[in-house]
Amino acid sequence: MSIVNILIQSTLVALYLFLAICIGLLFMGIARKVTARIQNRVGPPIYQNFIDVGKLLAKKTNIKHNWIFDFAPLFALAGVLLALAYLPMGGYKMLSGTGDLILLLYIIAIPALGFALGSGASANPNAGVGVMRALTLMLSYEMPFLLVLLALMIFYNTASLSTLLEKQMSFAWGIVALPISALAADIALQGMMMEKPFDIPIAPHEIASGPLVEFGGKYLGMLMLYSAGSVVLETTLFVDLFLGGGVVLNPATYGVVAYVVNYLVWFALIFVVWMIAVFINAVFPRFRIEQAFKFYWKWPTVIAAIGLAQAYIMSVFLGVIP
Amino acid sequence: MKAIEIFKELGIEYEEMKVKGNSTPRYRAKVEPDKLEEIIKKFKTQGFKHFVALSCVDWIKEGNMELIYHLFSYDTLEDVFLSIYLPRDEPKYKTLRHLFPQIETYEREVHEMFGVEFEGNDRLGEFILEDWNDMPPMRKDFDTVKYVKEKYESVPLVEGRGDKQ
Amino acid sequence: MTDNPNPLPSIIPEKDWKKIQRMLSKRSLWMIHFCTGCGAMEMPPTMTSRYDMERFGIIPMATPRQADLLLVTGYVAVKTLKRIVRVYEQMQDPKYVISFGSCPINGGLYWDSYNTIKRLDKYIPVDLYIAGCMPRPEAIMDAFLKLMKDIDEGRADGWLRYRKYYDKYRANQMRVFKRWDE
Amino acid sequence: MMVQPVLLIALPLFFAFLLPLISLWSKKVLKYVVMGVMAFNAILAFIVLIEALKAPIFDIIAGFQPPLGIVLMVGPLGAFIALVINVAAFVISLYSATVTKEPLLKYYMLSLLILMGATGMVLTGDLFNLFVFLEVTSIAAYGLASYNKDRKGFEGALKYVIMGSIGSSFVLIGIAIIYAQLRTLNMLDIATRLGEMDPYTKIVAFVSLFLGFGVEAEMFPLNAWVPETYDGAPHPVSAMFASMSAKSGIFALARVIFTIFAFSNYLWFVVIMGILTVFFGEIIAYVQKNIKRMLAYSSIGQMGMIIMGLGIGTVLSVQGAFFQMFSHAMGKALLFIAAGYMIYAAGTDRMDKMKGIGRNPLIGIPLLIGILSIMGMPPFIGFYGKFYILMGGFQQGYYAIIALFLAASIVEVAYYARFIKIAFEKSERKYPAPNIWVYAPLIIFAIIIVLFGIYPKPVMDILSHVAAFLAGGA
Amino acid sequence: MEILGIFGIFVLVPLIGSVIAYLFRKYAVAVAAIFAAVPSIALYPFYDTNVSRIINIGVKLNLTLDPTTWFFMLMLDTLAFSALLFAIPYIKKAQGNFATLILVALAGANGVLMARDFLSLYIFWEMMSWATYLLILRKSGEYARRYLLFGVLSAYFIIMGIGIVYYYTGSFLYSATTGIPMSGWFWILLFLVLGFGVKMAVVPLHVWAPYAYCAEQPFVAFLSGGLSKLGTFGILMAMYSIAGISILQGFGTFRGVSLFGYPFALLGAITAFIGTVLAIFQDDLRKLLAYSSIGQLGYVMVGLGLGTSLALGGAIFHAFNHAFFKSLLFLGAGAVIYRTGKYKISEMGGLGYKMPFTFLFVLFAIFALAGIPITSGFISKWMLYEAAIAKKFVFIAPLMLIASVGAFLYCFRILYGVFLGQLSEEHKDVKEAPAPMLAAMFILMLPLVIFSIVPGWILGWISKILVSMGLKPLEYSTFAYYSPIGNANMLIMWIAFMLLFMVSMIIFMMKKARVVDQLDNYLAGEAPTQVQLHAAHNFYKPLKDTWAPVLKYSINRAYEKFSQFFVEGFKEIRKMYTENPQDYAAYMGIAFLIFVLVGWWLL
Repeated sequence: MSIVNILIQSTLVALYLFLAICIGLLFMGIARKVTARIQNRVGPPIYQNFIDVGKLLAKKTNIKHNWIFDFAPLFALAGVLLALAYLPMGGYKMLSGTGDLILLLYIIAIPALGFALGSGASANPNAGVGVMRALTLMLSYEMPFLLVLLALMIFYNTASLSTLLEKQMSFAWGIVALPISALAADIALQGMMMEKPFDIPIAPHEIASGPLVEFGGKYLGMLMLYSAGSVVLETTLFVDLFLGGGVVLNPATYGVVAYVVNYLVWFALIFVVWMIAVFINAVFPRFRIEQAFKFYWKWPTVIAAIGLAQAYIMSVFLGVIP
Repeated sequence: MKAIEIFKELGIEYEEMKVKGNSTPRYRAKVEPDKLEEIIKKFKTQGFKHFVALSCVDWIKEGNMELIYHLFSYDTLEDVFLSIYLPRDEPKYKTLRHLFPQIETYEREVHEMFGVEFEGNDRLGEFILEDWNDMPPMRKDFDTVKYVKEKYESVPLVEGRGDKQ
Repeated sequence: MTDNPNPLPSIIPEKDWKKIQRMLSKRSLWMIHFCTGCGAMEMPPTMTSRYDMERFGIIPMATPRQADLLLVTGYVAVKTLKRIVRVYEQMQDPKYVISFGSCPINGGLYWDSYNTIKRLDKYIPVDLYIAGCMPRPEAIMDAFLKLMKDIDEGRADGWLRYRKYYDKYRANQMRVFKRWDE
Repeated sequence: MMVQPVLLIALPLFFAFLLPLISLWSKKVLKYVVMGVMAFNAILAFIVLIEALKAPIFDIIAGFQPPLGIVLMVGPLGAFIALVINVAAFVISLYSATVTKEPLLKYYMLSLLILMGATGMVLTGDLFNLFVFLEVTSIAAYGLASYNKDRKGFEGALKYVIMGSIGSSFVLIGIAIIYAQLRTLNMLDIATRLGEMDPYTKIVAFVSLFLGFGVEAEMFPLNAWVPETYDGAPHPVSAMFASMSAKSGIFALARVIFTIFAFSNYLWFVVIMGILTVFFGEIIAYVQKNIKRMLAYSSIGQMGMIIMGLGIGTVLSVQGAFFQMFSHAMGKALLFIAAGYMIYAAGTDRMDKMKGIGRNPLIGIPLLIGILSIMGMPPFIGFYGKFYILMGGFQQGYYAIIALFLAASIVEVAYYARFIKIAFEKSERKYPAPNIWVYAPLIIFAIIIVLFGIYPKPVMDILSHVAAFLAGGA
Repeated sequence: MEILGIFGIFVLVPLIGSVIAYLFRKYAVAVAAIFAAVPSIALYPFYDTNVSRIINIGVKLNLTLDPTTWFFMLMLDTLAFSALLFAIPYIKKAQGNFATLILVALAGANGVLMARDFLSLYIFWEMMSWATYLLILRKSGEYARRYLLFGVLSAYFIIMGIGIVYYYTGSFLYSATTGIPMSGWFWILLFLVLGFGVKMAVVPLHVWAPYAYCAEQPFVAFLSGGLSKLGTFGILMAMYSIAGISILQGFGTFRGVSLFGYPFALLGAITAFIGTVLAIFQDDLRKLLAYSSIGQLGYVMVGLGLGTSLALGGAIFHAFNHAFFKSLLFLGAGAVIYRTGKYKISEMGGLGYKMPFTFLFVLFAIFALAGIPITSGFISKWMLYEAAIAKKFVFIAPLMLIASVGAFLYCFRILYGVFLGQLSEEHKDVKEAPAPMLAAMFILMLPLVIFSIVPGWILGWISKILVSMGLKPLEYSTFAYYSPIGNANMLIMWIAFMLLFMVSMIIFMMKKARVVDQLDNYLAGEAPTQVQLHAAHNFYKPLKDTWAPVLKYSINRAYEKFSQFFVEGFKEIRKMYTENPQDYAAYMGIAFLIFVLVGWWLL
């Protein structure tokens, strides 16, 4: 890898990451607009989130509790960007060649843990309760999600995302091969993105927006960038696993044009996945944390288990090797 | 048991109050302070289980405070007002919270607003009015307008945009 | 409360940067409504479909740290004033205050009550008063637009005044409270 | 310098009857005389052991040739057990200095006699002589057991008298049968001419001898006297029983099994008796409340293990059995002495009333070493015996029995750990400090346990002669 | 020290040290630390050697030092040294016997690692277990008693295993195990693995761990970090060095994994799940760490069970990581207990502000435990997952994955309950832990950092072990490691993380922030009075309510009922001794009769 090549690659990665954050903010704006239209009201312009982030970062005074409090924004943003770097967007495999799905699973945990640390250090009881709910929710939606990942890994017999994309290109999209797992994954996605029925940890009415209670100004601005990044992260994860990562034209044959086309297809796909989540979010009340836990460990786990069984049977007994 | 029979049994002269549009019968009786506890106990056993309110009236001209204990019976749907009169300058009476627990809250309020002392009720301190350092406000001799002028109007305005308009 | 200078690099000239900042905070006012008195009832209509204040980027936030617009809706009792001051101080600059109704202006219905303060302005800097014994949503929407214009023209500097005359405000407050830390 | 083994027996006998004269001269010097005699006897035993290692010594008393005369046949193992008994006796005699009950003269005479009897049983080569020394030991033991003259003492002694005399009578029957058939009483002689006996009467003779010495060796159906006797006897006496009379009994049993009736198809029955002894000993020890009874039942369990080791019959397991005799003598004597001090210090012999008695390091450390050695923990001597017996068991394929034994020893660990918990609990109760006569023997025993635990080579060399013993030798 | 060679350095030096340390009354622990340092330093010249020596102390002990022993000894000795270093200020009374017993335990542990015949293995195993028993006894007799019962149970399982080997081969040597039939091998391996499994606290036999880990924290760090690895070493030697792959495969294979190993892998996965779930609900800091230790050892058990080179490598690496991050956690907990004297998590709070270094060390240990990629904890977990998924095990993999997510929960409970949240009034003046404690913790943190950046070194050591056991070496380069279904490069990840961290640092540094006191907090306008606002009390209550029907059952109570049943039986048997001499005489008569009849029947 000559130095020049590295430079090009790194600038491309920087560009993709910046675009990802912008798309994330755009998507949050669209979500607010769509929710407003569902509630038959005008709703803010879709670039509203950019203004919000701008305002927050431009705040005159910022409140901080102690040096551990700074962990939250730093780890959150760095972690989500690192996770995005490992996710192929629109077929462009950034770092996913050098790391696989399990590494990604644990990198996604870095921002969550850093954020939990920061809010814990804010010494506010609401924050503590909020983080407890966030972790309980994580335990609940991880159960079906891990079974789904397992099904994919067993069926495609690989754990690295880049080869997974190629296999989906050559054989069949994940959603075609394992539809049941895709369904379970989508339900789990709702919990991962903390969209309404599952936005228990950041409930504004019960625990004054949970972990975010003491974050204001630049802290909240960076955490909004983090949540924008995580929106793109989770939707791209679903698209990469089940919808072939938006790879329509083979980049080897069409070169740069393929990358652009794949990018647009990828954008459309994550938009669709995001809209499903937003529609559910607009119409659902909020669960209690026990209900969420019971819910996730009952039906989605059963569905995911069936998907896993299907993957297991297909790959071991029927010998379907993608 | 009907309120009238209880009154006859205890030998208290009572007065029926006619209130337009209110169909449930209401009785009022003036009672000696030291006999009040017995009477309330009697009423309580005879069906008047619901203690509605304890209110206080400041008769500044006659120079006494009137404490009205308002009971209600679900069996006979009747209201009974038992009132006692205390001297106005330093009104003092014993607590009845052992009969009904909620009496304690009413006594605290009456103490804060009218300055009536209730021995035996240990929670008589600051209740609703935070940072209050004047005489109990509901007494008739408390002049609110003078108090307002002296406490709130006297606070100076802070210069800056506020005083231009 | 020292006034920390703006450490941004000077590529953007100072004046333009202030303009951008005002524009940003104008277009995304996050409000924390403190339901003190009877005015809180007017907030749901302004949020929901008929008037929809979210059009202007105004959404209700749960904690003062995240908010920069404090709505004092209705009469302010002495007890409530202590909470309002505490919430106001926990908000981060630049912050604005809108007070609803006639009671915070001159005591209104409770002009002679021993318990309510008569003029909110003496205790915390108010950027905008909305008269009326509970203004209707149209008046509130108009107030929001008026506040946004004030912010744009730099007139809504309540938070600067609070910081400049902090000791005067605190003295006024202590005349009403007996002690502060409780 | 050729030391006559008979001196080992003669010396205590001589001094036993000299003591009344010395007591006329002055009462206080008695205990030092006894200690001196026992020390000298231990040194003698050591010298005899050195010579016995080279070749078994035959010492004909008063000129009569075998098969008629009394002959002392001292093999390496016999000398080793004699040394163990004498060392234990000497150290316990230090502890007997704390006995203050009045007729001390009688106490010291009986302790010398029991030493003489036990050493005699171990060294003799003649069956009748063995019976005589068994009687001497038993009678001295009866006297010592009832020395306290209180209800528990008499009850224990009574039971011991009944069981002991029945046992001795069985031994007498056995000897009579053998003498009737073979006209000789010398063990080597019997071993060679066993073929001439009629098989059925041989069984009867073996069973009666086996049962007779079984009583002394605390075997399962015959050890009912052990708990009461040990409980009733004064503390140094129960230590003596555990280390001296039990050892001589088990050695006699070993001699009966291997030298006199060396036939192997009966051995598995001995193993079953051994495992039953272990099983009942450990289990009943768990439910005991009184410390001396618990130690007594635990000693039954250990003896059962030795019987099992003998019963298994391979070279390894018999080596283990002999090593276990050595470690049990040391360990159990230590524990009984410690128990004696605890009962004296706490005023009662119920274990749950002795909270925190072990916190004083002088008592605590030796107690811990003793218990760990009895449990069979490695760097202490208790381990090697137990390990070899188990490996011998596996060699013969007794899986189930070994598993049962391991289960029983888990129970043993359970009740010792419970005792340690009580002994080392924090409690504000103050206990009187032990005097020199208490912690000196404890420390000596602890040193022996640790020393031979870390470097068991000398004991291993002695035990390498077991093969000869098994073939009917000394 | 050529006279006794490896036996002298690694076993005699600690033993002699334990006696000498006892003489220095007050400075015993410091002296013991020096003696513990000798073996860990003397270890380096023995890298990649195969020295062996036979010592005859009456019984022959043959000891060798090969790469496997070297690897485990490196782990154990550094742990012992840092535990003792930590203990210097921690142990205030009776330092003498603490130092002695730790050194005896260390000598025993080194002996077990070097032993190449069953007799010396058993001797050192028992030495180590009674020394541990006495160390726990310093804290509480009841906990020690439960530990000893299970310690003895494990010892007797091992004796059964040794016995069967002896029955077939007649010798104790590891190498002399030829000609044992498969049925024999099954029982030998079953008993040995169960025996060593007790020390690794596999689920049905884990009941002693939560009690034993309530002893003094520096010792517990050595016990849970170091001595539980002896169990791992034992199973590793039993299954792969004594028996060897061919015999394991001889039991029949299920997709390349021996049928003997698979049930243990499943048991390990169940242990991981149960250990983690129980750890989430503990309020006592030590019990929480105990159950989490059981959970993490479950992972190691899975790796040992599966037996492929990746799984075994993962297991050994995870044992290494677990040794360091678990003892680091226990030392951190010890520092907190030393300063505040409290054990319950809900009673502490906000100590992170007052004890920043302890907080950083515990935080790093938590990252390693949770498996966050910036620590080496991730690599070992990654290898175990890849091994399980590559072999398509549909029951083991989900249990392990969910257990690792569960690990996040109790990790945060420790962090939030102890170090973050409200600092209560009484802990206002808590000072940072003293210097030796911080030094000890730093030593333990080093390997976790170094091997996360350069995993190649340690993967090299582990490959050497695997090759010596007859397995394929691992595929690795200095910065990356590969598996049949995926790979991971640590260097690229570290660089990417650093760059992105700088990006967020730039955004962060735009504006300065004003530090605010912890009581200047949004509590709906109320002034935060001194009432305990620490939200760590009964932290996972909703989760506990949902798990309540399952949590009702406790293995611990099952054991107690089981033993109570036996004690009743003992009381019945006791009635046999009827205190009545006539019965005893009757017994003798009956005995005589039976003996004679059996004798005649035998003829």
